[in-house]
Amino acid sequence: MKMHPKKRIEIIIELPLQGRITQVLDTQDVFGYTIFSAQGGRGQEGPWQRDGIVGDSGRMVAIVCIVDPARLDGILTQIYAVIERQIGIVSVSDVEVVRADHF
Amino acid sequence: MKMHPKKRIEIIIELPLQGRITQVLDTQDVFGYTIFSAQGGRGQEGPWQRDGIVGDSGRMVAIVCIVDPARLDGILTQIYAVIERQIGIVSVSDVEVVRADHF
Amino acid sequence: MKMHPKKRIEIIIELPLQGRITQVLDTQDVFGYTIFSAQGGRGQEGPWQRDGIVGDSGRMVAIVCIVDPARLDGILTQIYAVIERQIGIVSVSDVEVVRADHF
Amino acid sequence: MPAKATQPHNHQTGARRAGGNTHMDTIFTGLSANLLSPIVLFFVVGLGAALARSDLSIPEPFAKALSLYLMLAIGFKGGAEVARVGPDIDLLLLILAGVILSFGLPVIAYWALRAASPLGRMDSAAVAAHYGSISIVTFIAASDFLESRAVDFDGYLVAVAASMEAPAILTGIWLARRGHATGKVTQTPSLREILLNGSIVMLVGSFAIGWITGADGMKTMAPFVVDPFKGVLALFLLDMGLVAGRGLRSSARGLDARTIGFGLYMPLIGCAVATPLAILLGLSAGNAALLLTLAASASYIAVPAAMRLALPEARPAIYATLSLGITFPFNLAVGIPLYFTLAHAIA
Amino acid sequence: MPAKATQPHNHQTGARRAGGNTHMDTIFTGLSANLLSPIVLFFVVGLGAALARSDLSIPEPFAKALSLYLMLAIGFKGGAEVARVGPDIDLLLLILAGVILSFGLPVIAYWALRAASPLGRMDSAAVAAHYGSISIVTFIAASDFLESRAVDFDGYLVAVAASMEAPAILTGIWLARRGHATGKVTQTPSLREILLNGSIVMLVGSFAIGWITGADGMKTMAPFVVDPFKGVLALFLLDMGLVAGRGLRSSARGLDARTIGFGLYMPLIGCAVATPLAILLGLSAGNAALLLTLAASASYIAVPAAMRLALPEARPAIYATLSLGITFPFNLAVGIPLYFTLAHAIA
Amino acid sequence: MPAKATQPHNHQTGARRAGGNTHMDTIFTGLSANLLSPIVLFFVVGLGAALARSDLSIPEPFAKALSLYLMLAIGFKGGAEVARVGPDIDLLLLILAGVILSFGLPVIAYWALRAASPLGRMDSAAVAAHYGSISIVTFIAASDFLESRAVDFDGYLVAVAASMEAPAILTGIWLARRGHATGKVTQTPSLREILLNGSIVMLVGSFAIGWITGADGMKTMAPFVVDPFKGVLALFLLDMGLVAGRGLRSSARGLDARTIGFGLYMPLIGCAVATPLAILLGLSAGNAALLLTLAASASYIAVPAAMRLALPEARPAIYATLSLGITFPFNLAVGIPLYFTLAHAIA
Ligand SMILES: Nc1ncnc2c1ncn2[C@@H]1O[C@H](COP(=O)(O)O)[C@@H](O)[C@H]1O
Ligand SMILES: Nc1ncnc2c1ncn2[C@@H]1O[C@H](COP(=O)(O)O)[C@@H](O)[C@H]1O
Ligand SMILES: Nc1ncnc2c1ncn2[C@@H]1O[C@H](COP(=O)(O)O)[C@@H](O)[C@H]1O
Ligand code: NA
Ligand code: NA
Ligand code: NA
Repeated sequence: MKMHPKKRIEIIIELPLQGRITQVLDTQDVFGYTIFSAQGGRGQEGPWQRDGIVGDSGRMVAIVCIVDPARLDGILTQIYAVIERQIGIVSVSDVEVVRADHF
Repeated sequence: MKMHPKKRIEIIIELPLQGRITQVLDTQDVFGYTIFSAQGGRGQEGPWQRDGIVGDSGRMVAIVCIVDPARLDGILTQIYAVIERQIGIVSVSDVEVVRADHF
Repeated sequence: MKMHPKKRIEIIIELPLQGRITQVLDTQDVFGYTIFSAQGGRGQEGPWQRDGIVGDSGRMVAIVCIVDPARLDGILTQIYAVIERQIGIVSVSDVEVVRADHF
Repeated sequence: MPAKATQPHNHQTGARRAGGNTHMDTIFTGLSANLLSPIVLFFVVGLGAALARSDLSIPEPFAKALSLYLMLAIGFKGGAEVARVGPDIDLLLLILAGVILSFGLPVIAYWALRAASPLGRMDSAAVAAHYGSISIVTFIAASDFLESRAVDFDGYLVAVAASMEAPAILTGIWLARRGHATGKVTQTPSLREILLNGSIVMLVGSFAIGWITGADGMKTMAPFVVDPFKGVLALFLLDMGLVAGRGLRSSARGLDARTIGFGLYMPLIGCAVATPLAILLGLSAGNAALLLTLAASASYIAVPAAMRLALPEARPAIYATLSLGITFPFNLAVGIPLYFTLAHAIA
Repeated sequence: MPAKATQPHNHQTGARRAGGNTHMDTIFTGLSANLLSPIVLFFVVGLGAALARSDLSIPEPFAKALSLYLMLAIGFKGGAEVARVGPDIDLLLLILAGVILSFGLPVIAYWALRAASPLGRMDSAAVAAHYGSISIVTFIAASDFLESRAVDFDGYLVAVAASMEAPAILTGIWLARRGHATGKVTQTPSLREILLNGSIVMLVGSFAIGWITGADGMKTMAPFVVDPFKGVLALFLLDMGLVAGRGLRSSARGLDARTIGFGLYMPLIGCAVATPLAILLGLSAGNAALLLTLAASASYIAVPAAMRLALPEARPAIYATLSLGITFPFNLAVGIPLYFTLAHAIA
Repeated sequence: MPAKATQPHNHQTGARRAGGNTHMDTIFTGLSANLLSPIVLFFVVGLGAALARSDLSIPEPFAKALSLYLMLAIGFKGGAEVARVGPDIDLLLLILAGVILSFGLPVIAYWALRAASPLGRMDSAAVAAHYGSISIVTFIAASDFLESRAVDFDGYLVAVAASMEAPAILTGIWLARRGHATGKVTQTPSLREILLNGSIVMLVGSFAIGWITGADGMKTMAPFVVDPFKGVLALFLLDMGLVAGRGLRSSARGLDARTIGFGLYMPLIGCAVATPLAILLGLSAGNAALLLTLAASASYIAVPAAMRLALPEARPAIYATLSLGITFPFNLAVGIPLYFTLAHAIA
């Protein structure tokens, strides 16, 4: 099967920040992204658990976004501007996709 | 630690389609897969949010399946036949696993 | 953007085991991890579905942990000791991160 | 607890007794009373919150639980009512009428869309399937409307509603495929998938249990299925308002006026087609109002999922927005009082 | 609201007063009445839906919420009942009996499985632990059965149920390890993990609050813990039916007849072992029926999770299918009326 | 169902009539009665379970649903009460007082923290915003306290509570930024984001519907919003106890004594500042008790999320632990009876 190399960006970020990140992705003309709600975790601020939280603060989400390598740098610069002062982890990996449209 | 190279297939697909994809994976003798429910996202059809949906239509899931590289091509061909006319993103990445059994 | 190479460990494990794995990660001085609850899947023990389960047993979670490559081997050895007799899949992939702190 | 135990019966016979003075209801007073009922107002709050981009949201697993509760309750009450008054031979005729409507209405809807909207074959067929099928929440809102006006109707109407969910899906698929050799593997959902759909099982199962356990079962279940029912319905309608509002906000721009118009006149066509059947069957005002409402309502749960499988080329933004964003609010606010007035006139 | 306020007491004394005519109950009428109760029927609908592969499902967070509600309600009502009639010295003896049963029954179960099934040491030990422990939903269904027959029982039975959850886990682990030097780090769950298990905390905490707040607390909580209780139980049993049906569908093939047979005769053994204890303690018919039910029931929440940690080599498909797919339906449909008839005879 | 229909009114007028004998309440009997109420005890069970590291937990989507229910119910009841007694010109004055408190209290809190705690500018400003805003669950617990003592208060206090949520956020941001040129793009949440916050929309929307639909609406909704209310509140407080306990366990070590002390004396300062306003407005004992409670309570839902956006450098472990782990339990157990005694003295 013919595959096309792309980049998979995974942004783990606090729920209240989600809107700011998706706004960046929207203005960067990213073709799409998918958000997953985390159930718990631990960081330097200690452990957390979704079922032990009231409200949005303290919960993390993962935003997964598959993009063309050519767009990667511009997107990362913008994302970094948002999360610089915030809790958040941005990791990038190489993937191959089956269809080259919509990336 | 001795590691074994495998492929990680990540299929982001509409919930109503889930059964068709898992059927393909089952017939392809894939040893296993794990499904995650997405919380929201955006694509060419616009944004969506799980907490703003009634029913299954419009929600996405991610099916993660770690397979032996030798099986990859057969599986992708079959998956592609299902999602060709549908909304869906299939990406493949390289991973290493600790145990080589059940892949 | 300057990127730093890291390893992304993804541990798919039964929910009752979660505590044992996070304990290992905690003692290995891992800087953080994030846990996602799976919605369903299939393995050699057959299919399962979160909405068709009472109690914790039989449900899987994915623990995602981004670490420095130098720490990888020690962590994997410890994790393997826990999951050796259990159901569970550990996969490792290469990622690049934007900020090098906290890994 | 004797006082409590008899309550559901009191409640229901009370509702049935006082039917007389509804003759006074004009369509306007009925309409304005309806617009100020808690359930419509909760829908409006949800709609307004979504349109104003509030972050108010109902967690999806809980919203699904609310809808399961509503189906359990309406099914059980319907079955218990049948146990109380005895089954009725009309039930079978009415189910037949419902199935015919569900099979037939999509043809009219398809024709209207092709004639008077820019939608293509696929989109038209998918939309048409939604309008042949029914919305159980619209049905519940209509029952609630009748109960609050003390208008009699039969419990077995729930079974009619359940039987109308699926046939339209088959017509929709047929409309899309008619005369087109589909080179690709056709992906029709199986009949088992359609008929054992969760909401049909819940409705029919609860209906059967209500029927089997009758008054004793009702005594046991009333504090769960009767007392909090309207409150749960109000909360669910808040969520429906949020969903409808979000849908409108993100997709309404894409719809042209003729398509939106279809979402407003198609319920009236459905109602008009069902009217002769209601007359023919000699339905009571309550039963007729519910049949007209079912014909006028459009699915937004079962059919969209089936269409994603069967007609993936049809655009969900179109059918979801039409049925949930246009037709559902229209029926809730204006349609139900209208169909009731009409039913009253013909009964 | 004076009428409402006294309702729970009316309800409970009502239930206790009318105990006399149950002498007429034969096992057959009891059985058939039970099979037609809403809760059993909802279980049957769930089971049927799952076996027919309907997509009906209850969202897991909501199903968990239902089970938390049931434990809160049953605990609170038990505590309030103790506050009403005063604590009883028998409570301690009964808890002791329960703990002995929980420790002891797994030994019998293990012996039976090794003697008359193909299961190995690990699987047998894990299954045995399930049958020593208890199913709180079976306990609730039995209380409901007694209440609907106006049979008296003591509120503190809830505490007995809570005390029987954990001991069997220890016996199960001991059975698996006996005489095998475990080279690997043993992974026994700590006593704290076992005793502070969520369901035990919920039961015991609610029981204590019911006891402390007594009649006043009951007045406040009754519209939440009493009125909708049976309805919530019915909905939860629908989910249990779905879960049991899915489990049966995916794993039943793997079980041989002798293993399935164990799921049917082991409850009877548990009941038989508990019977002399019930006679010895001179329990009332209601209390005896509940103790027999607890002995006969098998865990499907706490023990499976503990077994995954302690005995990972044991196959979950076996113990989950047996306790949830075979023994639970058996107890719900046939066992409870049977244990009640027996309890009635010995009391 | 006539008996049922009039119940909410009976209930409320009953509550208002018997106000006289509360004069006998001393602060100590009030306190001990409060400590033994089901809702406080459920909080204690949750707190204890979390501190003992039990795995008891309430699924987050369900906990969110409980909080939505509580806001719907308290809003609706408030609105229906306003419809019953007629709107009151005092409402506007009281809202004004609330808004002033919400804007002003953070300044005092900030000053106290900078003077008598090691917290820096950012952390102090973020904590201060929490104490200017309010906790709706504390408000609900206080209403419940008043109702169970048959003390009169006005339904429109709900609107006051809603109006006090947001202003403190603006003061907190201003305190953090004052005199510091922020080189970076400022990330203040927009006014729309703050004012259309889900909980404000739910409260105000339900309040409006309760007002519009009045006695008729209440008749429909009472079995949902009145009957099970206290039970739901108890379950929610169990969850709050779990959350507070987990927070304390993981972060309390990090807090020094002076910061913890702030969580105990700041509610008293809030109450003290509100007291002259309550006297000035000539509030009744019930209204005054609620205003003092609002001033004394600290937000733990809306403000934390806003602070993550606006002041990301402030550490959530500090403000969440203070408001939810220290101040909330203090108000629940000790504060509410105290504020009521004070309100009683000044009214
Ligand atoms: N190395 C990591 N890998 C995966 N997730 C992480 C990692 N570090 C932090 N996180 C997630 O980010 C959250 C906040 O991290 P922190 O700011 O370090 O407290 C944690 O609770 C985790 O959910
Ligand atoms: N590039 C992408 N990366 C990750 N998820 C995507 C991407 N594009 C689309 N999706 C997901 O697929 C859904 C449907 O996409 P679309 O068909 O483009 O509307 C979106 O709502 C996203 O959840
Ligand atoms: N190859 C795989 N890729 C992804 N997930 C898997 C894979 N194999 C097993 N799993 C997950 O692990 C669970 C247990 O697997 P098993 O022990 O083989 O029954 C399955 O139900 C899946 O959720
Ligand atoms: Na229709
Ligand atoms: Na047992
Ligand atoms: Na305050």
